[in-house]
Amino acid sequence: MSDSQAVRFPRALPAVGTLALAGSLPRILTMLVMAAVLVLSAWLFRAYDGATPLPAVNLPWIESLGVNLHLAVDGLNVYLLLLTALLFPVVLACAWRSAEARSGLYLSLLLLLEAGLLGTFLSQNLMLFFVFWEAVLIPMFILILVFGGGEARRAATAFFLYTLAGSVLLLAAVILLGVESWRQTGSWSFEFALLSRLHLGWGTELFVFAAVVLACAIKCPLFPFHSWLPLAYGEAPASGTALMAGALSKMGAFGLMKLALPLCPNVSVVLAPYLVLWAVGSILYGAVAALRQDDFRKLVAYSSLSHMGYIVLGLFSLQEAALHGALLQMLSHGVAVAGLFLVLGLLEERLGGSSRELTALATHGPRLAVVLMLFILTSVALPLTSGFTSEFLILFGAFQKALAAWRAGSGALALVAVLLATSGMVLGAGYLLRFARAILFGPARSGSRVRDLKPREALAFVPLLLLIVWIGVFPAPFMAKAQSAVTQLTQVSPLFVKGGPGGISVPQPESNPPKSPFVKGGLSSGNGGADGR
Amino acid sequence: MTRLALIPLLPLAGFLVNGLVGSRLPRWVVALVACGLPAASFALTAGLFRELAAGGTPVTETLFTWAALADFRVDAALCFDQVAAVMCLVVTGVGSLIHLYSVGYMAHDKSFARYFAYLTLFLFFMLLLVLGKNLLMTFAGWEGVGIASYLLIGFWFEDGEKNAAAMKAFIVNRVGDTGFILAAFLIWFFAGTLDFRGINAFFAVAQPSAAVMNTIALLLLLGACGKSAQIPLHVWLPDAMAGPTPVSALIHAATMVTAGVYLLSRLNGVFLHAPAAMTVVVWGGALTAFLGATMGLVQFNLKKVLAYSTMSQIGFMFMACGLGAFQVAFFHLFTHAFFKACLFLGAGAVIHALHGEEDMRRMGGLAKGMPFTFLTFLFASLALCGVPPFAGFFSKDEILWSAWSAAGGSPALWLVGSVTSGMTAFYMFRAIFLTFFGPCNAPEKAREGIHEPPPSMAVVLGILAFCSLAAGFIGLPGFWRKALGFPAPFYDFLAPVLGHPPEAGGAVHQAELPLMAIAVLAAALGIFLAWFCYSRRPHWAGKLRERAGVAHGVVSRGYFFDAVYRRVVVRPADWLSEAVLARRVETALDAGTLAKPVDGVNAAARLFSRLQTGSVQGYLFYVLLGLALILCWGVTHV
Amino acid sequence: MDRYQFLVALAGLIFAMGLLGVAIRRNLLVVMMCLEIMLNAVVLSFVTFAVRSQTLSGVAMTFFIYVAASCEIALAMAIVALLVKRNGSLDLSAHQDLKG
Amino acid sequence: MAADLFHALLPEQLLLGLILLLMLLEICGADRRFAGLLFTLAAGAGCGVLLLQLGQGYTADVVPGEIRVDRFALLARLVILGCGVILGLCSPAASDTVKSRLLLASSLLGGLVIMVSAGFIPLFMGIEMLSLPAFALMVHGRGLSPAGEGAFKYLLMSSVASALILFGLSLAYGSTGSLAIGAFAAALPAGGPPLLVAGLLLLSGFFLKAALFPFHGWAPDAYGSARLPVTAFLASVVKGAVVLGLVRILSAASLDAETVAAVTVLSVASIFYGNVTAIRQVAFRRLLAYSSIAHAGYMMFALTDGSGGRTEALLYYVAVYAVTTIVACTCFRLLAGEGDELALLEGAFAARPVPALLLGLSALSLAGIPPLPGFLAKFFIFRAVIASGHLAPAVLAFAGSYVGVVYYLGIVLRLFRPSALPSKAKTASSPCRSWGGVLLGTAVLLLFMLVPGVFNGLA
Repeated sequence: MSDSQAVRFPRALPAVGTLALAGSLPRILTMLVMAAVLVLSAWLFRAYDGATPLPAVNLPWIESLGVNLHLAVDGLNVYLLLLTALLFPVVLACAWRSAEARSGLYLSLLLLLEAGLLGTFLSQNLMLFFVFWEAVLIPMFILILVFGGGEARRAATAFFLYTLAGSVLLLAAVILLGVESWRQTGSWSFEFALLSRLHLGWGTELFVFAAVVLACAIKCPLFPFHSWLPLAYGEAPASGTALMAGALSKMGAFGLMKLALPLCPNVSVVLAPYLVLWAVGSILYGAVAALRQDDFRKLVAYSSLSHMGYIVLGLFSLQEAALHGALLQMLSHGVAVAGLFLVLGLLEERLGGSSRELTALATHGPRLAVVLMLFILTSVALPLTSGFTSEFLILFGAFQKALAAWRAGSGALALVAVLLATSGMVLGAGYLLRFARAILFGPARSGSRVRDLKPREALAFVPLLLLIVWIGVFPAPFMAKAQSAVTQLTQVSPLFVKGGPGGISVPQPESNPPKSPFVKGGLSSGNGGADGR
Repeated sequence: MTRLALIPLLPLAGFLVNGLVGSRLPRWVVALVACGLPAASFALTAGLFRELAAGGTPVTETLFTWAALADFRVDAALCFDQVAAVMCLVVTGVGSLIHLYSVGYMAHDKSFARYFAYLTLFLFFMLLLVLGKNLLMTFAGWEGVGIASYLLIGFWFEDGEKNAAAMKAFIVNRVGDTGFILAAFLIWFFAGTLDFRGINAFFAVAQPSAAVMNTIALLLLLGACGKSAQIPLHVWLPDAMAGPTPVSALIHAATMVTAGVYLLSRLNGVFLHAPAAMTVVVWGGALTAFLGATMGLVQFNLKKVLAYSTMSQIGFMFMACGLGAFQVAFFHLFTHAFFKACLFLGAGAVIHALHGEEDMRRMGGLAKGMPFTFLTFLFASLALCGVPPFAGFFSKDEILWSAWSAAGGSPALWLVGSVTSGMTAFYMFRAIFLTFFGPCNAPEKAREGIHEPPPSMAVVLGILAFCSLAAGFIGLPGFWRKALGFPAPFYDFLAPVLGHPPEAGGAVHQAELPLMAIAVLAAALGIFLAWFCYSRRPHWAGKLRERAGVAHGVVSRGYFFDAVYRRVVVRPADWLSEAVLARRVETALDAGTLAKPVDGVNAAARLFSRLQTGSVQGYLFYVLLGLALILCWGVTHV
Repeated sequence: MDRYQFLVALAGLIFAMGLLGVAIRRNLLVVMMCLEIMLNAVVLSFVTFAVRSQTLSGVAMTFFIYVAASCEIALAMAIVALLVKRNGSLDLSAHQDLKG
Repeated sequence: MAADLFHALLPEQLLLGLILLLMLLEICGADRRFAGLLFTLAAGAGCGVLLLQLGQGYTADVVPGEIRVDRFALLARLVILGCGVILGLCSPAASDTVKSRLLLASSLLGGLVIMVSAGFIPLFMGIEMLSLPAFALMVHGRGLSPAGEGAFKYLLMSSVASALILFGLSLAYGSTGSLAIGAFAAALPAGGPPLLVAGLLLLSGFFLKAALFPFHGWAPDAYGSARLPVTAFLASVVKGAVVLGLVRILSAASLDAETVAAVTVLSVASIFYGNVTAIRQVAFRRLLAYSSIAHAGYMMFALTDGSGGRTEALLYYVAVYAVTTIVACTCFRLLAGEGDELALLEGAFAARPVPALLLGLSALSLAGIPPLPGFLAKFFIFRAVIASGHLAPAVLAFAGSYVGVVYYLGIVLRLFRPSALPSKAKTASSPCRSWGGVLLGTAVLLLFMLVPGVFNGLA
């Protein structure tokens, strides 16, 4: 079976699975479907040689407008393909015993969610990306709504409307890019390859960049746009939260990497330091907010907010090691935070949600405690775990770039930001160990209802832990996979500075941006704005 | 899988075996695995050491490529050169002994296997730190050791206090690690490599600028202070005594706390070209030594006395490093590992006998009940105080000598050193008199329990005591080398990496003898004062304390370091997190992004729906209005 | 201002009066009548333009306008009968039950 | 000539035949179900014919200057008739008397006439034939209920609209000398003040019939008072026919800057007004009315496009919007029976999953959430709008549609998660035939989703 059919399967299988599930077939079939997707994705992961993107489906959907169902595995989404395919079977395995796992709606929503996520990550067509970007909201919304906790209605609406608000501007930007392609090449096309070669004026690029960053900042989330996070993570069912934190938040980072950097190179380069500062602000805000949080789900939610900040920091350092770090961090954080939420879910399921009894786990459930501790250590970025590999590379790359920029005299903003981010690791250790202390240690209580992890349940966590240790100890093969995409992204920035003495000096950012896109004639008069370097 | 790679992997195997299936194995199997594997790796180290000592070249082995990017290439590689050999010997040697000792000490603890799993995990990370060929491997070991000490300090996790101490240890270490990682980034930026040999070679040739060199050196110093509990990051060491005593012996005496000295010696290329940083190292070390000693004076908890003594001795080592005499610091590290481990294990035996009692005021007169433990404790104390012919004398004297004669040194520095070593003698023998002599004020039923520790523990104490005695002779100071004509094999062995000790001219050598005499006198004075205050006139201690008054209060509260950190760091963070973020910012954000827009839209909805009055003619009026507006618009624009 | 413009202006005036009548008058039947006035004004303008441009399509349109107008009035009267039976009054402001 | 007349207007002939038959049935009082069957057969045959003609690329100038059958006419009539078929299947047997079928058929006939008209006379006749049966349908069988008041308001406003259109036409006739649509469309860009006033009057008339913002007064009352199938008919076929009629007049002509600005302002106002007011509604039909005002705003936005592609976009939009509304109304009736409050939907998913799921999906499609066809419809229109340079208004429209998502979400919220209060959902009796309609409608929507280029494809 050639590669192309192979990629279509992970995309089509969940959709097919959904239909089968509408009937009364139990969760075993869902697990089979998800396992098949995992096997295929692992095979694709291995088959992807790091350079030529694996072509897959390329059916025309709206021929006249150049919108076609174009899915392919490339450097950017190879990790996320593996992450998504891995998370879903694990989440289902953990939710195996729960009440919701028996309802057909729950299972079909999971499959729809997987189909949407895989579609978003694999799509090579901008319009298709946008369609999947919003389509994922529906199953997630219903999942929170139907299987969520007491405040589910408010949480689901907040989640849906907040995330959707981001994509109001994004849709306008997507269509604008299509218009630019029509104006510059005569025919409508939304293919990423073609759009990234377009020559956008400064005004258009600024508008597209602002739209993409806003939409992704809500999705990630980043600091000021995270009000929906504690609500949604607190109310959703454990499996839903694990998927939201593990895979959905990665869509935000993926959107930045796939849309912001290649499509608006000039603006990205000029605004990179400010975004680095914003990311670090988000890191510190998340860490400090998590310090005194006594609701465990909210604590892990804020920790996820902080770790997403690291990814954005890595992306906008536009430096090779930092980009590798950001990609690895997506995988590592996805696995670690999903693991944390799944363990919390298992505990809530055993204790019927009363978090008062959720202490001294080490005495009552030693195996569960060990698994939870391993996930905590990954989030603390302990060496030999994937957390360290990614955060080391991110901070390393960001530091090299920031120091080079400072020495070349273009402001110490980024350098200060990186120093703050490195101190963020201490804060990270602070709140995560406080979390460990609150939940794991402390005096044993008589008659606690915690049943320890059964071997079958432990089996679900084994792939996550294996992946964490593998990336932690031996990340080289992973990085080889993403090498092509990273070099392509670093080409984006002419400011790429090589480490070592006498790095290339940073040229000044080009002339100040001309008139704003909203002046009526601003955009319609051909490709307005300076034509860049 | 060559022998070098096996050295760290054997303890890792021990950890995996005991960690995963330990609770189901019988205790003797767990003990066998736990003691056997470190011993095997000690044997391997000894083998490699012998080859290296016989003029062999340093063995390096690249396990795999960790990261291979266009311009950032680093391998997971191990290197067994002279410095690593010495450290490896200490770590695996003392480590195996302490594993053996722990078998007896933890015999009746319910999570026996988990303890040994953590201990071997610690050994694995320490070996990774020591054998690491580049900064990345060392950093992996560095933080690994931090988490192992966190697990071991908080071993009895039922007690919230112990876990708090463990957390404090890890977080303070993390502050140091941040300094280390930033230094590594800076080094890469300028030297383009993370390899120790490459770094030293690069900085020997090209120093970017004094400011850069000093920044890198100071950041490394921050990392070293975090790990070696030097001021200002020393606050975690006394609390770390919450862990089992063999843990304190291994981690907080012999191995982990010396990682800072190892790092400084490893990167001597950087430090030798950062004079300003060197003075900071010297006076930082001296200050820590002095303050550590003063704090040791006022302690009543036996283990805390030893903890402060460790801090003080490492201050001496830092002083030596600061003076450029890295090999002297190393020799003191070598000897200190033995006698400090012996002291801790001795204290462990005492605490074991008194069923967990650590307060010296409720001990006394144990010499009769535990003669052998007392003897080993005495040997180690004498070594610590620098009384010849014990090991401590040779290594500490060499440090005092370089404090006097080395370029960075000065008589004032030497004076601080001597006074501190005098105080060391005083508090050590104060501990001895309080614990082993005088009336036994342990509670009644505990008294019969006083017995010699089981043979497995006694053997270890014996070996360590012997080493404290014998270890000194392999690194004779300059004067004795001249006088007795013996070479100093320790220094010659380390020469290729750390260079020779500063060979003072013949005349200056004459000055070494009186200094040595003064040092011994200071030690003797300290011992006499301790004997006088604590066994002849026990009530004098009380009187002395009142008269000291304020000074005693300051010292006993650890110079308010803890209080300052809590007020300056911990409380503001909590306040920021709880009062500002949780209450104000989050609620404002929630209101701003979730509540207000919804209210706004509802208000607009109420307003708009009032337009629907129900009367057709009202609707018609809107139509006319609309029509009029359009027509005016059309007319004005045509 | 030749007579065509005058006639068209007249038609416009009548149209406006009809429109105002619909908008102001209270009585249902009077409103219906005003509707018819508006349609007659339109017929007037059609005829005027037909004559001016000497083409017959305007005139044809007139017939269709009247066809449509009569159907409309028939239906309107039926509905008005319903309304009056329901509220018992011809006053337009009485029929305001649907609102909000 | 005769064959041409017969073949070209075959669907209209079929409907006329149906109307006559229904009258005969009414006279001899035959059984209702037979009428329903006949209706569906005739409308279905009409669609078949249209599809055949589209296949052949059939165009005919039946009455030169007055009736012209071209590709747009075929497609538009297919949309109208298609909605008619689905409506016919969906309306329950209980309330569809022969007379209601008759009125429905005649209104459909009016819609078809509009589409084939090339001159203003048939256009005007079509519009009247479309509206009058609709008023009758609203009061049919409702006795002295408020439906009469709603119908009267709709009638009054509709007559005023017709008068406005006619007056506009007369002025246009005055300056172009002929009543052909082509002549008017050609003269429009160059025309002086009279043509401008004619254009504005014409537009206002159509806006009033399509219930755009300032002219929307009648819609909430009319939709709110009629029975649900009739509301569905008003919202889908009548509105669709009006919009397509406007497209028929303007075809590809791009309006001048002033009119574009005016239309943009009205459309944006209409989107915001419709969506914001709908949030407070608790009755389904009134909610539908405000939603249709908002959708009128989206549709009229297409008029501002100057880059071509407007007709396909509007055809697609009208088709998707109409079918989705019909499916939504039918599913609502399946869930809540004759009731009208949204509260009846509480926890409906647990009781009857399939209609609840379809109602939820059509609500989300109306909200414009991808991958549902509603989103594609909006995408086509705003692709054309942004291509002609109006980025800021497009963003405003997206913001308006974002506000609209709130009340569609309210429906989905109630369906899937009952709020605390116990819901007294009673299951309405659902004759099998309305299932057919819902399934056909969903199939059509699925087709639109999978093959969005359906209108450009059928060459």
